[in-house]
Amino acid sequence: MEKYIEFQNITKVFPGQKALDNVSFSVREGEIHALLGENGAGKSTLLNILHGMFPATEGKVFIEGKEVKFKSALDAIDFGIAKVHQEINVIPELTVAQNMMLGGEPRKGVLLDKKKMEQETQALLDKLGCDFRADEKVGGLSAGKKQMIQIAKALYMNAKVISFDEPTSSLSNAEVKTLFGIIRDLKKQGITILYISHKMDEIFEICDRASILRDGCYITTLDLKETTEEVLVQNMVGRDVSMFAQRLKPSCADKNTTVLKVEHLSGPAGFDDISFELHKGEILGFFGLVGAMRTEVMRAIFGADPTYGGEVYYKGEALPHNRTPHTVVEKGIGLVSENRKEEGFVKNFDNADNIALASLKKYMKGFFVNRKMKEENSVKVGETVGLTPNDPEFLTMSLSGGNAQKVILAKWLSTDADILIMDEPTKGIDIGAKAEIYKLMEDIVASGKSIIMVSSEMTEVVGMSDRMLIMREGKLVGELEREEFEEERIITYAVGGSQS
Amino acid sequence: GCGSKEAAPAETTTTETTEATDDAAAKEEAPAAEETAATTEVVKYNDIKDELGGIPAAAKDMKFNIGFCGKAFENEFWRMEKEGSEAAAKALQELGLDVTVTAQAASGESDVQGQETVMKAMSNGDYDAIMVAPISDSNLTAAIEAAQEKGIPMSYCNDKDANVDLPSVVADHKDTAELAAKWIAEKIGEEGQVAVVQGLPTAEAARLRTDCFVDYMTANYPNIEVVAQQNADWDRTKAKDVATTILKANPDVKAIYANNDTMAMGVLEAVKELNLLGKVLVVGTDGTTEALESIKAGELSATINDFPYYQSQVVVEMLVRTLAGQEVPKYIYSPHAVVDADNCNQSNEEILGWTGFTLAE
Amino acid sequence: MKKLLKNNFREVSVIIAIAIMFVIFGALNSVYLQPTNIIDILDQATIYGLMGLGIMLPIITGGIDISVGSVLAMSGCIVAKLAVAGVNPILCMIVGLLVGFAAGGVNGLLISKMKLQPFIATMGTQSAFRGLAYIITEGYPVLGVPDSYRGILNLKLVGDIRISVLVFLIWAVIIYVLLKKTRLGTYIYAVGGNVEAARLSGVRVELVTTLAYAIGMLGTALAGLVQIAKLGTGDPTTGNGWEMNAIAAAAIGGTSMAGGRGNPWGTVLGAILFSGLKVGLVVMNVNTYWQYVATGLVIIVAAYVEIFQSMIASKKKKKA
Amino acid sequence: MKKLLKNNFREVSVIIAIAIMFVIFGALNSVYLQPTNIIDILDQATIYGLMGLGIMLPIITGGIDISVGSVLAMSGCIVAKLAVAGVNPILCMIVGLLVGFAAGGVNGLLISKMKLQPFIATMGTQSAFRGLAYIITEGYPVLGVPDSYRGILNLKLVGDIRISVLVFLIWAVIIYVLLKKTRLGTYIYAVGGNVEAARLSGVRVELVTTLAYAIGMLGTALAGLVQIAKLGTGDPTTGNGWEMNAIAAAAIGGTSMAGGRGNPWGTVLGAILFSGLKVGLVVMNVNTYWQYVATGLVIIVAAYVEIFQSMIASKKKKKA
Ligand SMILES: Nc1ncnc2c1ncn2[C@@H]1O[C@H](COP(=O)(O)OP(=O)(O)OP(=O)(O)O)[C@@H](O)[C@H]1O
Ligand SMILES: Nc1ncnc2c1ncn2[C@@H]1O[C@H](COP(=O)(O)OP(=O)(O)OP(=O)(O)O)[C@@H](O)[C@H]1O
Ligand SMILES: [Mg+2]
Ligand SMILES: [Mg+2]
Repeated sequence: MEKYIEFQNITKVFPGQKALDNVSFSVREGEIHALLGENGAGKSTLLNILHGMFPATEGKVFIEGKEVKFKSALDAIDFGIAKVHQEINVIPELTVAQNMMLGGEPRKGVLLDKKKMEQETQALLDKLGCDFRADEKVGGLSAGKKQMIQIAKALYMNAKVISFDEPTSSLSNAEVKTLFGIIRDLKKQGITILYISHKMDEIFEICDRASILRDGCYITTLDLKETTEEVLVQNMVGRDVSMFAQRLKPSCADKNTTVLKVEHLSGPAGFDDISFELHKGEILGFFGLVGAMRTEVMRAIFGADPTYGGEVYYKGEALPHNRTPHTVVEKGIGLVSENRKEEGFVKNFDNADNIALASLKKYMKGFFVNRKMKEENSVKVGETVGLTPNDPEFLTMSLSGGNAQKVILAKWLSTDADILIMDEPTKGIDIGAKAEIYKLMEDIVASGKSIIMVSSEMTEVVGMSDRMLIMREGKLVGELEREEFEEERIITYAVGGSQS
Repeated sequence: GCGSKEAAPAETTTTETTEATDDAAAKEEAPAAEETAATTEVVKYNDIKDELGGIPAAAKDMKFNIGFCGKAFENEFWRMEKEGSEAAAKALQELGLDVTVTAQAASGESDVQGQETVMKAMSNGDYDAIMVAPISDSNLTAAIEAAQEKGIPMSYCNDKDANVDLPSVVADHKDTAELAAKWIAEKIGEEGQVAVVQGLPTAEAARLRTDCFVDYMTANYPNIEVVAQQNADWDRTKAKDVATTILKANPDVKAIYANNDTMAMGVLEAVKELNLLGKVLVVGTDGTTEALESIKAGELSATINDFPYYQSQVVVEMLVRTLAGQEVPKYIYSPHAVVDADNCNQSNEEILGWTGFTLAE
Repeated sequence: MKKLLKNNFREVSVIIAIAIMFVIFGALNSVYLQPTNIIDILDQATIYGLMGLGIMLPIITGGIDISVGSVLAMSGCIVAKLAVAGVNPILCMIVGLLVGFAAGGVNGLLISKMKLQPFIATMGTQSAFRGLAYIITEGYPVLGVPDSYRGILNLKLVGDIRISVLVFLIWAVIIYVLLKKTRLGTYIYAVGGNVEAARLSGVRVELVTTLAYAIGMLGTALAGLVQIAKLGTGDPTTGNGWEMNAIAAAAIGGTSMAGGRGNPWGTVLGAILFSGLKVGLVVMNVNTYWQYVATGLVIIVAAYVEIFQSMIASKKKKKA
Repeated sequence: MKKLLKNNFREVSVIIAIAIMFVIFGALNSVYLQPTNIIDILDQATIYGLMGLGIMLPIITGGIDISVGSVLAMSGCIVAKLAVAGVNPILCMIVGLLVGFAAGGVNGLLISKMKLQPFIATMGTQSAFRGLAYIITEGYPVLGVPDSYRGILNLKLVGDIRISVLVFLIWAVIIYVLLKKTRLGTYIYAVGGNVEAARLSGVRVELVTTLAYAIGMLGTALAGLVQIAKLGTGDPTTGNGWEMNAIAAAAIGGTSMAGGRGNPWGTVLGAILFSGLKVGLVVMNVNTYWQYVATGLVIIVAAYVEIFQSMIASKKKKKA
């Protein structure tokens, strides 16, 4: 069917913000249709309207030629369309199986069929190559794993249409590969798929066509077989941008000055005997599969989690074992955390307050915090990370996913931290802004500061790092200098194939 | 010790029973000494009734608009106070006087600020006199002082504020407790174990009734032991639970005294359930309908009836007399009596010897 | 076994706290450990326990229900009135439960449909239901509930154990099954754990919330039925401030005030801890004033046992 | 202006509710609008208002402090004892504030350091502090606070407006400045809004939490000072259950029970709404039982005004 899903003149106005402006296009039955655009372009908003999360201000949606007006997520699910949401939304106190089946639990009479729940969940988890169990509590799982649960949940619904809103932003290559296998399977079964991503290689790998939004307006729909990345990006951004993660300036790493030294660090999450050094002016990449425990190591260094043993030296000075994020931040280390919604920003705070939170001392006038200085800083730093809308009074909670991420980057850029630990820093950020952020990282190291970049995006670690450490199952398994970066070799370390 | 403000005036009337507590009472009274120093003695209503004679004839040409700031009319005791005050107004009207009583109260006995609101509103309104029953020792201090500044004559009804000295018609909690103690002691042959179920210590009545009961027992009946003294917050359910535990832990308890009738009924349930009815005496306080019915039915042993219905009538009477220019005693104990199986079928008027009001010629 | 321990930290800690309490009171006064005394403790845990189970459901959804004390009084008085009027006892009970369910439903609707803050909404109905209880009874206790009614719930089963204790435990089982074995239960946890995630998964959040308040209030209505049987009187002033005791039973039992977490057995144990404590203090004839201090300290210590225990457990893990 | 309206929905709604109340009660009984009556309303809002401001800080951090009523009594009794003993009034007040600060600090430490649930921890200290108040006074009120003390806080400023009303408003200003203009204030909101995000941003969560409880309790201690002046008596039984009124003032004023949100002016207005309502019902001489019903309905309606108003506002925007 040519017009399986049709958007007709969709407009969506939020208080103080027009997110979509008269958008019309259609999706074919059984295709994988990409939705592209910069952060804040309106992609998530459009899918949210399709899935009944909120109504459009104006316009209509047709599926199979019939107008649909879903009043809630439940309506959409009942109709047979499922969605993987952009933000991780799980219930920490429930088990994996309960989270996955939520809303569609199998029953025996009035009681839940627990056995069936766990079996079916486990089967799906196995199919997705997940190594956690169906009866585990979700609360303790990493962001990547939670993302896999969300994907599994959508697959479980047996829907006719599945939307993926940046499904791979917490995943590494191995999981992405499995996921793509599954998406192709779904396509074979005739299921229609909508796919949002900022990763161009993914788009070209699995999508058939792509519709592009810019500033809430529909631009065009392109057949991906007949187009190039440059054209796509041109349409998205309206100008030329460098789309590659690459160093534009020479490395500034000073191998002789160690700013951070970690020795034999081990912690309750399961990582063990981690030792490494970070040099002045260096971008140190950390690569590994989901579950490699890079996040946990960083949190332990930062004092966010307790450790069992090991030392951390900051510029030669040992940090106390019972350090807290406060003491570490005071020393001059910052951590851009992976999970922006749960750990990144305060929900009732606007951009100015969130951006100022880690550097509040800077905006003091005598005894009092000066709101104006906060706002000025917010606008200035917001600019450098490409925040839209760059409005200090905008609630961070209401920003698009990518823009919320930019707020968190802005928060740490506002501090004068000498060492920035960035855990998946470009998660959900569009290519235009990514290039800006890469440039920014180079500026930071050029000013004599250092960066640890934890990333699951191969191109990013390879492109940006001066040196790379690879983790697997809580252990450091490899160290590569920039000249040794080879995809094959990195993957081998990460998955633990034959060691060379 | 038992005492507080009640004890000081009591010295002069009931000397023979207060010896045990005088010292303690005197110490506690120290800060308020100036206030009580000038006081005359407390008299019993029944003792002065005849002396006072009829209500002065001058009252005929006057208008009496009396406000009654009560505690909480959810509580039957206070409803009886309210109804009594209204009945007094009616009785006086029948005598040809122009008397109206408007009663208002807080919402609930913990609503101390609500009562202050009521008192303030009354002192802002055009009342000729106000009768007031403060919830706590001091929640109305400011409001009463405000009314005093306006020069409104006032009288306490059943409860007093600890800071402001006003004419009062109160139940003698000490005497109440002692009546209960005496009654119990006699019934159990002046020996054995007894227990007390106390009200929320928030209320002076709870503290005085409990402490005076215990003090009186120790002072007068060396063979009676108060083995338990436990709080049940004026609550029926809690009283039943506490009594059950007490009775099981002390199987020899012969009588339980409860600080009010609601708790007494809870205690009674515990006694009935343990098949101890008749073996363990239960004595309450207040004289609620429920308690009186229960005594008639042969279940509750006794209650010390404070006759709230008549207490408020006495207050109204005294205010009317005062407004009409008559000199009346400042501190009056309202009548109370033990009601038990012997006299429960008599009417309240009979028990009290209540004769109503008369007008002087 | 280990898993059982790990998943039920809170219950285990409360059991430990109860055990410590029994040892101490038992050592001080042997009466405390006598079977009849222990039966009393259970008996006296019934009402707060039922109310605790009742208030637990709203708390798990992330809310609170302050009005339980008033509903206890209101539904109790209605039941007492009917029973005194000679209505069939079973019918009285059914009406009492329906009143509770409806009152809880009103709270639920105010919160889910009208989007009021749970605290404010139920504070409003607390006052309103209390007023209704007074209006129904004109402020007088409803006396003389017949033995035909009282006998049903006071029936002694084995030895001195009353049927009301059984009702309490059965209700705990029902709530347990509801929470852990049915869809509604999962949804109640889901709404409290992350309301957004629940909504996105197609959970009818408003319906679930309303049902949680309504079913929760059934527990309170049951407590009302038991109370009427216990006292033979419907008292419109009863239950004032008891929401605190109910919340305390639930909270000591591991229900998180932030929502998303709570277990009926924890609440049952919490209620038993409290009634055991009160009975112990009475048996010892501890001075009222010191009882306050002792109660406060016990609450804090009992709550800390869990924290302490989980600390030890995580240290053990380290060595392993 | 528009922005002011947008950012202060809750305060505006409470003002609307207060205005409606004044119009209705004023129309029904002209006494209500007389200056003396209005001064009384303010006067009576003082204590709940101070306590509401006090309890607001813990609530903003995502916690609760149930022990305020007990601390009111405890610190009040200590102050009264000292004043009666002839200690300099100002010194008495300072001691009272210190006692409050320390009591709040204990709560804060139990919650932040010992990781107890706020509800349980403060429920424990509620009982313990109450017991201490009784023990200090042996259960009897502390009578005869000298006029040298009372005069200070009862001083009439303009007309009949007492200095204590001014203390209330000044404390609101201080809390406002603290919350909106200082680092600590920002951190208090941050801890309540997302404790993990705050911690990872280098906020000393434990310190901030402890200070929020301690400073909050200063408000309660102030209420205690005012009460002693007002009544001339230190009453160990006072404040029982008042945490509910304090919470209500804060909640009606827009403090979210979930933490992260709350404004001192909202609380001030909430306290005024409550005392205005009380006074109104009394002035109208509404039947006690119906007063309960009316109070409940007003609470619900007042809370709904905001929801309704924000609905209208968002509709207007749609059209614009
Ligand atoms: N609840 C809301 N209130 C106000 N504005 C909102 C709200 N939700 C979204 N917006 C705004 O709508 C615009 C579109 O947001 P949307 O989430 O659709 O962007 P997106 O294309 O998904 O971006 P991203 O790639 O960053 O996820 C943004 O400018 C955002 O700030
Ligand atoms: N609080 C916790 N309690 C128990 N286990 C935990 C906890 N946090 C994390 N884990 C476990 O630690 C392991 C490693 O975590 P994680 O997957 O975050 O590492 P990672 O390398 O950062 O991976 P990712 O790329 O997903 O961030 C996982 O197996 C996870 O389940
Ligand atoms: Mg998006
Ligand atoms: Mg990670």
